[in-house]
Amino acid sequence: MHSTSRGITRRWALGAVALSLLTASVMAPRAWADDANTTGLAVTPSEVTVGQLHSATGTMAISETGSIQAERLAIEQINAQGGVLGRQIKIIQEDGASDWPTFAEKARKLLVNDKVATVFGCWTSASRKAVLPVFEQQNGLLYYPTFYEGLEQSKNVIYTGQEATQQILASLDWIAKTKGAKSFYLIGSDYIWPRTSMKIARKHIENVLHGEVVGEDYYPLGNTQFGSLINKVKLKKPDVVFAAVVGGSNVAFYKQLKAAGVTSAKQTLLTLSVTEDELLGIGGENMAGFYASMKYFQSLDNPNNQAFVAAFKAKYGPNAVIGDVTQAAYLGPWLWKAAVEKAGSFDVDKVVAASPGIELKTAPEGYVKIHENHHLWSKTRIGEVQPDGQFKVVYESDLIEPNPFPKGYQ
Amino acid sequence: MNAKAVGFEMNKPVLAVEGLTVSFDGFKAVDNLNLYLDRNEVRVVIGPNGAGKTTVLDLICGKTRATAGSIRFKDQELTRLPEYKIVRAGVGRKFQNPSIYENLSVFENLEMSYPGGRKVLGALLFKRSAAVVQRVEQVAEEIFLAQWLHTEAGLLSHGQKQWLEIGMLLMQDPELLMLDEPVAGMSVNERAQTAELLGRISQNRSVLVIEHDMEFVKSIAHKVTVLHQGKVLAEGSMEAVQSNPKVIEVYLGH
Amino acid sequence: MMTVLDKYLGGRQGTLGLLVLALLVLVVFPLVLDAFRLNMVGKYLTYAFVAVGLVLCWGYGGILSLGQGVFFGLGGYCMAMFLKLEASDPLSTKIQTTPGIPDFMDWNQITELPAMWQPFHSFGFTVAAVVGVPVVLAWVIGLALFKRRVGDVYFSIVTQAIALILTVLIVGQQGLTGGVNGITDLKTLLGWDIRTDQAKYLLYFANAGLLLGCIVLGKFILASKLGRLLLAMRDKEERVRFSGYDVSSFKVFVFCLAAAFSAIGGAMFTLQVGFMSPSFVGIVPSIEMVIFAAVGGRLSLLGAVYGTLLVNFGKTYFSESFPELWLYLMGGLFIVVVMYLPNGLAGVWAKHGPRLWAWRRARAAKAAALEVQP
Amino acid sequence: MAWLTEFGAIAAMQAFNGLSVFCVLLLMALGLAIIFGQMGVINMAHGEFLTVGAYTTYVLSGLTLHYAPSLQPYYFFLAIVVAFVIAGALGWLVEWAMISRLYHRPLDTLLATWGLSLVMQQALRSIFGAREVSAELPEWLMGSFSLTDAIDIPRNGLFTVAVTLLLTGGLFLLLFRSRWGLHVRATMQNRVMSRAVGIDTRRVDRMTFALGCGVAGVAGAVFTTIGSTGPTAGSLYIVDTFLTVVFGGAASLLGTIASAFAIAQTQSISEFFMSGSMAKVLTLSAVILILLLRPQGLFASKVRK
Repeated sequence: MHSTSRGITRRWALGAVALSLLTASVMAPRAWADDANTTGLAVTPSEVTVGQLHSATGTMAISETGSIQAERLAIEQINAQGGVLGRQIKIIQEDGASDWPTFAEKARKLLVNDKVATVFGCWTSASRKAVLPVFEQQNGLLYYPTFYEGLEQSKNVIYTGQEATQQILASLDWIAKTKGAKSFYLIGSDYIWPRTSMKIARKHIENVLHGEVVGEDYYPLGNTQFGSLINKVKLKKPDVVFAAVVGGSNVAFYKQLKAAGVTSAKQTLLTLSVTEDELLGIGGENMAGFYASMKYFQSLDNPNNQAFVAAFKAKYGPNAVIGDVTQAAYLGPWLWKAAVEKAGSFDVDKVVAASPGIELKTAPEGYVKIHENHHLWSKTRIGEVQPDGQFKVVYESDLIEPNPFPKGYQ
Repeated sequence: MNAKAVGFEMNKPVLAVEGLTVSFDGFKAVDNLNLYLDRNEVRVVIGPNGAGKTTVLDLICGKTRATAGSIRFKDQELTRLPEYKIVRAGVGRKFQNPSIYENLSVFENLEMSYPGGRKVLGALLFKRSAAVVQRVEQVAEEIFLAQWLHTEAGLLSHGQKQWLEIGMLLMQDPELLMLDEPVAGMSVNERAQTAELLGRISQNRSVLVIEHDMEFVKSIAHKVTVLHQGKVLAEGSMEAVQSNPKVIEVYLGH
Repeated sequence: MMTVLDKYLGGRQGTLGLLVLALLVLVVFPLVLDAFRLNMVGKYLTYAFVAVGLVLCWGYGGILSLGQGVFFGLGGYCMAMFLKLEASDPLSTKIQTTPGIPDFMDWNQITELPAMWQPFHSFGFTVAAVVGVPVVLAWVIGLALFKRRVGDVYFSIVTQAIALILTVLIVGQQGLTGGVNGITDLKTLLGWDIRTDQAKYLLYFANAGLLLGCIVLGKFILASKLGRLLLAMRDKEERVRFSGYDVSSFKVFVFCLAAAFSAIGGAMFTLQVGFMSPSFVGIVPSIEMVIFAAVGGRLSLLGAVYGTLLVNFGKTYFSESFPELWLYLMGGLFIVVVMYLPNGLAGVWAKHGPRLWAWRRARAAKAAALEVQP
Repeated sequence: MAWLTEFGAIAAMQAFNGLSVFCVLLLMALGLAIIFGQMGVINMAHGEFLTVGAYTTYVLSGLTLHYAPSLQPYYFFLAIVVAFVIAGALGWLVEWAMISRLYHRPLDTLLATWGLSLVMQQALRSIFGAREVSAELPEWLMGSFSLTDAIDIPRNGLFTVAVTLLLTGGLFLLLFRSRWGLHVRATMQNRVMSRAVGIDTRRVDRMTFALGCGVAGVAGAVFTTIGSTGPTAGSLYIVDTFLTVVFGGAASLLGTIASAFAIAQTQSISEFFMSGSMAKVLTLSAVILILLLRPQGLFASKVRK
């Protein structure tokens, strides 16, 4: 009898525990729902879950690694300062594996299954285009770090990199003014970003600068033979070669330029696609004296940047380099934090509503501000390639308004 | 089956090979060859190794394309026809090594050679009708394999495989049957059976045989053609050929 | 009825296998998986169309095409073009310079819908094109290569090159095709929103049903004389030719059939995933799809489906948990399957499956015998 | 007149460009032509052997810079030899572990080596990281010779041409003038007979495969002068390489040379008149079209069956 009653008690106790656990797990999201989270996001009193969606494997892993690292660094720093609305940020990292449908699938998983408060991610335009419908349909929030072609503006995306006109117009003006450039040769890898960028460049050159485009060429992604192109450049003798070649092609392009005797002593070249990351593969000595147009260079001389570079190297080793996109990715978590705190809530609609006008005075690139159109006000800088793989900043524009749908350039 | 041949001129050769030449990178494997085969004739082609015997069969059935010359079969030029059309015109070819479907049963092997359902749609809708079964059993009887119908072909003896391949040709009822070394690897008994089989099947068709075994050749041949270096060295009855000094020279001189 | 089933579905065991698969994809998966995972499985099943086609043309026909992605992609693109036109009505594209054309065309300064796109306003035409365009291409390739007896290896390499060319072409003509990004942001099918969970459920079942249909069709073909001819051709092509068959026409047929299956898979992919991009046309996806068929068993239509599911589940799981190890595993799996398990999972099952059955039956019998004893 | 000289200069440089594209294509295809042509084996991991050669050069450049900076101008010759040895040794291993078990199943070799290429790519990524690297090139390999004011001939191009000539010549000597070459050719023509006359055909196979991989390694080393080195760099070349070999007629080394020349010139010239992407499509389409019309390739010997 005694033993039986004990058995029953134990069974009861077990049952009660199980039941309470079940209730807890079912009720959990709602139990903690407060003003900071009315939409069932993965937010507890002590923790908020965010997603990170980049390619850790595949061909794009080379480029996206820097973004992954920068976002992690920013989140770590935010957590060390006490988190967001008193909550520590927890990251769920997913691998897009350089494959667009995987990006869409993982985005859906993060939003639907993990109910993350926001996502930091994507790199290529193609991956962004693939996840965009998912974010719009599920009403998620994405911070996208890469400079890109523009022609897009979504309620659910904050673009922390430059859109094409920001990157292109000021730098063309500068090169026309300082180098007296009148003729341009446009070269790009064959996909939407270079093509759109070159289209904008051509309109600006022809309509505003009253210069001439003497050649425009696109090569397949991954192409490694640029001999004919270089000969065409030699034939046309443009004042400026304006280049947006990406990936493995980049390295081949600049090595072969140098081998053919097309160096900065003979030819002015301005590129949209070489950051410190790419220089590591190309080798600074192969590109010395050429110009790149970016909003950020690792060598920027300001206290924000010095602290950022130091922290980045402390975490990822002294040889780590920081390119434009890496810095833009670093801004993402900070911009989100500021918007959440302004809204007093993690709810996507409230964060989105609070975003325009958010300023970041501590950004490594200096000062940024979110525009109504979800892009950032930022400066354009021209860097001259140094043999050691860094850039010397030779020009800095004023703060430029983002204009993703430029009239007259489409 | 003889009825089919009635309207045909009996004195005209079924197969007329004229000026046939094929060269591989300058080497003439068959050189200006002429060969005429009569209706219901059993012709044996002999010759030393490399004389071009197999190549002649290859040329007739379309496996190899001629450099020059003509092959006329019942007034139809074969040199430009694709292989399957040559087969459908009535030429059957057995290869030196028995070429059968080892994984299929004897029945299925024969069925595959049944001249029906030869086009894509036909094959898709092909039905094993009573007529097919009857024809398969009839041929199996003829080639001594009636008891083996449901045996996997790969399990047959070498000689039986040779018979099976002949049976597969018989399924199509060809008017010209070409056999490359049909008794190779056969026991004495099997050879005798094969000779008898050839005698039977040649009653309503012409047969062209390549063979080395002289005893066997004697037992079946109506006429013998001796090839040497791609050319006809001699032609005639077995006795005449055997006593031809040129033939003796070629066979024994080496 | 029963005899028909037995004849065309591979006897009792074949019918049972098909039923088990049907049960799995039509009942078990929808019950066990949430909408998100089910949609993922639906995506994998679209690849299974390609794998099933490969079993027919590679396993049975001996033709290894390394360009099946081309047909998958073409089918998918045809469907995507229709959906994109529907999504690009003048109202929802009013911010464009030229409203009423797909957004990427507007970005590429195209001001008028290209002629190539015009017929894709019609759903009937689209459905016909989904299967028709890839089949015509396969027919041309097949006719040119098989009539001239291009060998196995050459065929593989030529198809690979075609996959490469088509990718370069699609990427290069971005005003027409959307370039690298592909055709994205597809919304409705004949006014029916394909992005809702409910739509995804329905599409999943449509997809699974079509796949089962393709398998049944495949089984029917393999059970016919044509199936035996394919095997015979693979092993003794000369003999078949000299039995009066036009070997090339059979090869062309089976290659076109595989292309048609792939194309249906591609169209279903577009519907379920909501976009199409050139990354499915290239060499890598084409070879990966061969892996699916190889792992499942190149001679088993059902195995191809299991192989596809297994490799993709593995890919999802390992690439999430051990991204570093994933390529080692994938590569290793391929080497092991090709070298030691040429008949894939189906081969393993055929070898050990019956023994497992026998063992269990023996145990049951033994247990029964024990019970009978007093 | 000035216009004419300039035109001449560009034509000369363009001709040289065609030559160097030809050499690059030939370098890639040589190793494959040996393996495919002589053994009938499809090595889809060929590109990765090329990458191995490139990384070997990268490592050696780092080592020289670190331990013997004075030798930096000359390390590249050593790098070519070491790349050959390492890629060759790796090829030897692969033949032993994998290929030798798959003869008579050419399509399966194709699939298994594809798996191998995935494994090798990931291994390279694990060792060297996903980022592209660049070997420190000696000064004499960079820049160009100025023949006239207008004509610059790239040194790395000249170097590529030189290596290609030497390598091709060496291979011809090896295959057509040496006893070993005789064994290779004999084995290819008739395996059974070769074994009967005392040729160790397994050894010949293994050495042939190793030689092909070694040549790929040399190509990889040379490519560090013109392109990038990353884990997936080799896979960029693989299809072009296969097309070159098939287009030439698989069994003929001479055919490979002719087809590399034809493809390179088509590509180089068409690139001059149109966008690179379209030139690529045009070239590949032309190759496919000709292959459809003449599937045996440019040079195919008629063999009596």
